[in-house]
Amino acid sequence: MLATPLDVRLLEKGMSIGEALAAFNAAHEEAGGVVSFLGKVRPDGDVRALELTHYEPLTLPGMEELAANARTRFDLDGALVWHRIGVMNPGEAIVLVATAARHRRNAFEAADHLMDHLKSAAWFWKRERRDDGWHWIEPRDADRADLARWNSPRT
Amino acid sequence: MLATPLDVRLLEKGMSIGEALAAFNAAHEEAGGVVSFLGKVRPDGDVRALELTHYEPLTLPGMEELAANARTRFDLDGALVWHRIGVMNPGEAIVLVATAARHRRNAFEAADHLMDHLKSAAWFWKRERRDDGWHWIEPRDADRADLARWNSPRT
Amino acid sequence: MSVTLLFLGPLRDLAGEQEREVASPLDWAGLIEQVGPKIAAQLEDDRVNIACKGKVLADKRALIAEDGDEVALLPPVSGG
Amino acid sequence: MSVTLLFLGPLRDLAGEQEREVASPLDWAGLIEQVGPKIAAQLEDDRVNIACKGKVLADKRALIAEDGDEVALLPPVSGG
Repeated sequence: MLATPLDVRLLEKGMSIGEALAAFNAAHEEAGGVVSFLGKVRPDGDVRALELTHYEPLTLPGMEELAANARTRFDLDGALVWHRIGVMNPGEAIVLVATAARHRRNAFEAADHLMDHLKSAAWFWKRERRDDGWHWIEPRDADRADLARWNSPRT
Repeated sequence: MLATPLDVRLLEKGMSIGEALAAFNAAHEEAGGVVSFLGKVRPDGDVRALELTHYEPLTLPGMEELAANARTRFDLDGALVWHRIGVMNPGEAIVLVATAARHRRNAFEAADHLMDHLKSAAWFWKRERRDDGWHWIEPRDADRADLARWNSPRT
Repeated sequence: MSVTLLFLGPLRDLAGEQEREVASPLDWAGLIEQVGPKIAAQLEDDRVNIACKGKVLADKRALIAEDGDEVALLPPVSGG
Repeated sequence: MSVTLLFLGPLRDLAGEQEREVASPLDWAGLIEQVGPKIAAQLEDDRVNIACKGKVLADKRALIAEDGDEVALLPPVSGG
């Protein structure tokens, strides 16, 4: 069962994407538009695994605040924000975001906004295991630029 | 089973959203990002039903061309573009779009682009049944403005 | 020796029918004459397109439909 | 009479450990002294934050941790 209007979770194991989205959709039957984003570990060159660490007192509360802000800013009927922690293999889901709104533009922008913030402004640290060992990942410049978009005056 | 890389359909009956998205996700395991948009009939005031008509020789070929263009423009691994025709009730799905790409920005932009074009530049005609009978719907000015964004030089 | 005229979307309501057989060959002037003043006014709108044999005409005024052809009158669309 | 220092993300590798008990009370100067030059240099970076008792400090240089407090050193994040 999903919590409404906001369902925010840290997950230590894999998620069932189809079931989650079907449940989110059913929970927001009145919304005209539902957008989802699923981020997966890319089988990229020699990346064998990915690990996400978090900091208990900050990570989930930060995600909850992010979801609540997005709900207000984009006039959402609801949002789902799920993020994996621990070790994942290529092809596995890292993050699932879904947004429901009356109009499609709000749903699109809210999902985009949530992802930009989860990527560069939520309390996670990511490292990849390659053939030569573990490497910590920092946000790319593109990720920081994506995040900065939301601080400009809205057009 | 889904066709890859592009699965484009006109549907005369309802669709199972969760199953479709789970299948799309499984078909594009290597994509780093998967975005979906689901558009539903809004239970809006006295709207009792919605009917979408199409023109066989143009509608599906136009959707296929749209999907192929989006695949090239946004460097997609794949796309799903499903559109209902016929009579639908409030809460029922009208359109389901999903895009898979290496990077999330491409997946987001492609889904947004597909929806703007399905809304205002695909061969569909929509009418609503209200208490006082059927009313044809034209794209709103906002829909036309959304569509025009894609013709500007890319930034 | 006929052409099938198809009325799509709201034009169907204006026409009071979904399709009609008219004599071939049919050009733009003949079409305007066949459909009556209300639909003719719609056809003058740039947002209204015409397809012949399943292809949208780049210049609808260059219409030339022959025996057996289907001519579809396409008002502004609204999907999604 | 101790404070728990927590090293998050890449700082854990630099520290060679995940956490360490240090004497309380602990202020910014004491912290810099405790962690050694490599981590001290990281802490000077504006993108590195400090949380005390589960709250991120607006001004990390104003740190004052007392007995039983947890002080987390938070390098730049990367999620999603």
